Amino acid sequence: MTLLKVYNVSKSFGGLMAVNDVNFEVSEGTVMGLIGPNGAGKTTVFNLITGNYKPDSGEIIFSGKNITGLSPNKIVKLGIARTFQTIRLFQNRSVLENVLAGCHCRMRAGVLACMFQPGWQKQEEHQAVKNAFQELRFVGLEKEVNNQAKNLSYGNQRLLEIARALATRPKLLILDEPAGGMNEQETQALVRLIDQIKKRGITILLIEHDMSLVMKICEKIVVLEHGTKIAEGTAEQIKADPQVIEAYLGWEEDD
Amino acid sequence: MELFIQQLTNGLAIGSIYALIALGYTMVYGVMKLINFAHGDLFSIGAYLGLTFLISFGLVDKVGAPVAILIIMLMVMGLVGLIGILLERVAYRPLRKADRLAAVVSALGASIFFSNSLMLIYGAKFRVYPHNLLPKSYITILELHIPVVRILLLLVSFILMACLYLFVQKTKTGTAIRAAAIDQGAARLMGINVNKIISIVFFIGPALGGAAGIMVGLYYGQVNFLMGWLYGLKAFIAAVIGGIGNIPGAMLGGLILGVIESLGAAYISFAWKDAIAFFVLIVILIVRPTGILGERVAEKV
Amino acid sequence: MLIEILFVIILFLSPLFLNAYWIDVLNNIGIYAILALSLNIILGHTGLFHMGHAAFYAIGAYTTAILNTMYHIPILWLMPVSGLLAGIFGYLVARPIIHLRGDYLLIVTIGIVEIVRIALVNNIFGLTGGSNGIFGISRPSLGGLVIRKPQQFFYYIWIFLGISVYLFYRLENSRFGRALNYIKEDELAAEGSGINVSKYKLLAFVLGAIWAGFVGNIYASKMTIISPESFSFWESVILFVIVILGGAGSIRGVILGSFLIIGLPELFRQFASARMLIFGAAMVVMMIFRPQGLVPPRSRTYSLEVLIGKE
Amino acid sequence: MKKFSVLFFFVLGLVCVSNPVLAKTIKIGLICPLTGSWASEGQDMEKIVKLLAEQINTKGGLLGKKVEVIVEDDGGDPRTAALAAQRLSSQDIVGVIGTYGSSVTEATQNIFNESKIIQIANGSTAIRLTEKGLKYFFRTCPRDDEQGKVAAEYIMKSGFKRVAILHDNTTYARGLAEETKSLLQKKGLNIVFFDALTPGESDYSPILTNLKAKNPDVVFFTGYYPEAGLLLRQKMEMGWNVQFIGGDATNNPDLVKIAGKDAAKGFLFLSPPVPQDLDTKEAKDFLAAYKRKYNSLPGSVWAVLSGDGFLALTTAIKATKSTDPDVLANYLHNKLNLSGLTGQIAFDSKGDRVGALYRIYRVDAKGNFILQ
Repeated sequence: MTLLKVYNVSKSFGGLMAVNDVNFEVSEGTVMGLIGPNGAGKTTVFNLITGNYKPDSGEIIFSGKNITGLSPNKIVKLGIARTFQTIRLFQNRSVLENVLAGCHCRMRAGVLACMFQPGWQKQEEHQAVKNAFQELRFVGLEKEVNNQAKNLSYGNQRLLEIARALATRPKLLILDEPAGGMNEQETQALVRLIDQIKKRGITILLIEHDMSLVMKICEKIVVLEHGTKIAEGTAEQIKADPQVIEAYLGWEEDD
Repeated sequence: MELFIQQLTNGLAIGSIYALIALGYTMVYGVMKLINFAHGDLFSIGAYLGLTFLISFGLVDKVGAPVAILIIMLMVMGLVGLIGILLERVAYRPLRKADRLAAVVSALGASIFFSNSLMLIYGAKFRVYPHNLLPKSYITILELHIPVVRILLLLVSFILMACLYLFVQKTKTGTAIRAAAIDQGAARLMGINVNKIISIVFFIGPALGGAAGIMVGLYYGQVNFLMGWLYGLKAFIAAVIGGIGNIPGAMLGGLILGVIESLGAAYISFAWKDAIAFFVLIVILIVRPTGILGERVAEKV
Repeated sequence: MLIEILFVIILFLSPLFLNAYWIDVLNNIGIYAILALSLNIILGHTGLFHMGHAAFYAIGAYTTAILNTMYHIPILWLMPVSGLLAGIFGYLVARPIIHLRGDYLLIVTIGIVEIVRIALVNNIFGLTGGSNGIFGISRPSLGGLVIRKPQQFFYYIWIFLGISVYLFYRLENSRFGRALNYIKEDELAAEGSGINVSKYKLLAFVLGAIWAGFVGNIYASKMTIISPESFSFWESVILFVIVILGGAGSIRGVILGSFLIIGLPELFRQFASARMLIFGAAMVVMMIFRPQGLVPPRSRTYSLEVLIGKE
Repeated sequence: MKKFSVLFFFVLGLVCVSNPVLAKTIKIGLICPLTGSWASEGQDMEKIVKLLAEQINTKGGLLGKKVEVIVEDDGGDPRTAALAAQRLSSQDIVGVIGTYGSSVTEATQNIFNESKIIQIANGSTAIRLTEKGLKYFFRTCPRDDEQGKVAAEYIMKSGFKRVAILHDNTTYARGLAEETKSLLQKKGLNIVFFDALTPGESDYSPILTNLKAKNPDVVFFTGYYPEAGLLLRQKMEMGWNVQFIGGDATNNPDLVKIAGKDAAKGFLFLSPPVPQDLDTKEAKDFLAAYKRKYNSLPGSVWAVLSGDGFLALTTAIKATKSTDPDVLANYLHNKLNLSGLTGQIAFDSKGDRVGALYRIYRVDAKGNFILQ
């Protein structure tokens, strides 16, 4: 079943066409990769899905609901969570608090409830802390609970972002270069983690530069170049696509 | 119509003063991202220093008013610039790595300190500049009396602005200032001595403020120890209207603010003048959240 | 914790050994502390550069003054009304400007407080009495006891402060308070984590405004006369300084900040006309030595043992 | 946290030190703006009152005791003033002189009245201050309504028909402007302009341009001398010749300095007499002593009025041989008749000064103020 449908979406910045008429679908329960050379518009596509940018034209349908132009927080609430390419944690807050941010949208205590703290609010708060802790344990950061986010290693910061995203209880998890800055060992662990996430029934859409990782875990891959989709298919199909090979040759030199 | 044109020239005159002070604000902001609330008081210091020099050295008798004013203006600019450098060293440099608001509070403290020092040194009374230093003649254009001084005021403001603009755009130091304004870290990597650049900026900004101070003293004839606060606030508004950190923006913002004030007051109400100016500022910012010439920086996600 | 308890005990006994003047100084400190705590929600927790808090305070004070002098409604009944009106005003002015960033928001809030002051001076709607202000405001009365003397006001103000601290402390350590902190740290990440950033910014503004409205009510009944100069831009600056100097986001810091900013000029009275000069210099020095504020906020910690134990 | 407690105990310590000692002197308070916008007035008030106290002390003091003046800064702001008043009230003073602004004085009135301390204000002209029936409150300055009456009478007598009124939105200036406006309108005069300028600025050309367009016969400016000086100067620069009349807050020699003699020439203003204008011995002696001590002349009539307040209070103490507030208040209300620095001083039952004080002055070509 289709979970996310990106339909004829375009976006330009001051005359520069960043995303041009892109179409693709993500099926529920799969891992999909979005690849392409630097500046191909991958992150822009993510930002369009998550509501950080509004598309100039086209529609984005999530679980049968048109989410085009909704604000990011509403989209999160509907079940799309993300991580950022450049890590955006709450650096001066504790690891647990970072994950609690993700729990926020599944809680309901308002100003008055927070001030006067009736029983249900206390229970909700307790449950949230427990959930947050479980997510930390899930990504393997349970020892860092009260450490400040900025004191974590780069790889652990990426994991913390994933934990925060998972705490929003998403149906679709969008990972923007999750292995960026990770060493070989950490990347291996990440692959296992993504597998675990998938087992929880969460669909994953990711951008990644590490080709071996993409080829290993993605059931379907979409290739962008200059804001346009140039190929779509399984890892095998993509590897054999002449347009992709051409685009890649230029890209390899850049790296 | 005559009223309109007359008020327009009134607005441009006061606007050029705002613009001159706003230039200093905006330069400091551009490089340091600091709202220097003490800037208005540096302007007052300029006005008082100018008064002291005019009275005490007898330069006017020796070399004549125009030359004396020029010399004194340069002296004042130099001295106020030095005070600016000192201010940066003492009150802002230790806070460069701290939260931005810490420096704002430090600036407010410095402002209180400066205005009260002026009060203790010069007294709380209004001080009066010597008269008869400036020409008293008029130019009459289409039945409009425009005092020559007023044209001189505009002229001097524009010359100073133009010099600053050329300095920042055309010289090597200017390029370094612009580089430091965009990214201090990167500028440092390019071999720019950022500390030196900041000192230069803290010399030029206050020096222009000091020049504005002496001009206000000469033109309007009176100075007081609290005037810096009001002028400083107006200049801050002017800088924001134009897009803070942007040099042509400060000029534009100053002139626009002056004109809004005089036209708004003339056609709506004088008692509501400042409220009208603030209201227009708010509307401008709602429509253009970074001011008229400010760059819209879409935050990178 | 021991020091805080000691502090509260000494404070509440202080009317026994202080004269009326020092009690009144403490009253002023208390009023500014509540105001600064309400600003702390906006500036300290949410990180919105708000330098116009006196506007909300003014709305509260004038609401109380006008309704009390015209319709003789008792002061205490007017406290919720003042808070509500200040809150509504806060909502209306904050709504169009809430998306402005940093310094642009700062200048706009300065604009708001100045517009409010000028409107008060110009006797808007013929209600505010112009620059004369409004006089003859009654004293609050609690079940027959009229609060009049500085000692009585001391308990009135500081108990209100105590309640505020209690509620704000709970707010800080809950979903709402955390949301504000996330926004302060990184708006984009907060939005991306499912926090409705503009809604929470507005809520922070409105809540801060409501509390400032309450304080306006207390101030009006304490002074019995209010005039526009009590709500100038400068008052907003003082509140801003209290929060930043004390420690943005820290209740302890803000209270200590109020003691310093309101108390120090009183201690410096012996320097006569030089007192503000010394005060200005002291501000710079304190900021240089404690750039993060005198008492920066503590980070929230969660006990790991409890979490595992509850599994 | 340690800092917090250290500071708290520091404050407490200071509090304990500052308890009043038993009176060996007669203490008279002075509450005045030593800082803030009105600092110049307050600093003059301090000079004048201290000079007069010194004179009394060299003559042997009051009731065999020295007079001690305790000065507190009100910062020109009601909140600070209320604190200053509390502070003075706890220092065992007989009476207090001051303060300047009406709303500032108002914030202190109840505090002094409840502590039974005689208060003689010097610059607070708002009508309502003496309409509250406070027994211990007096003022040496006239009220707004009186000046308004004098101004309106003068404007009508001089045959002006088109009147522009300009104020500066301060309590005092606005009150006077509105008073005058309503009196003139009752008599059917045409008020062609009524608005406020923003004090503290330097450029009033916009408002003058609009004023000129309304073509008034006379402009009545009720604000203070710095703005009046600028208005006169910029009016001349515009080449506009219209009669300007000022309220008593323009009575300050610096007006001529700011405006320049050419521009100030012909300016009319209303004011109670300043010592410079009085032929009395008191006025002359005072001026000579002031000049000797401070090498300048007192700035405004308001500051001088604080001296009159001080003289009234000390005279009452001397005459009644008492420091009891009720005795003193009774004397001041009913018996006082003093030749002060600004003429005869007596108070009515409300505490207002008795007698028509206002005179009209004109500035001559040399910049001197000439009584009309």
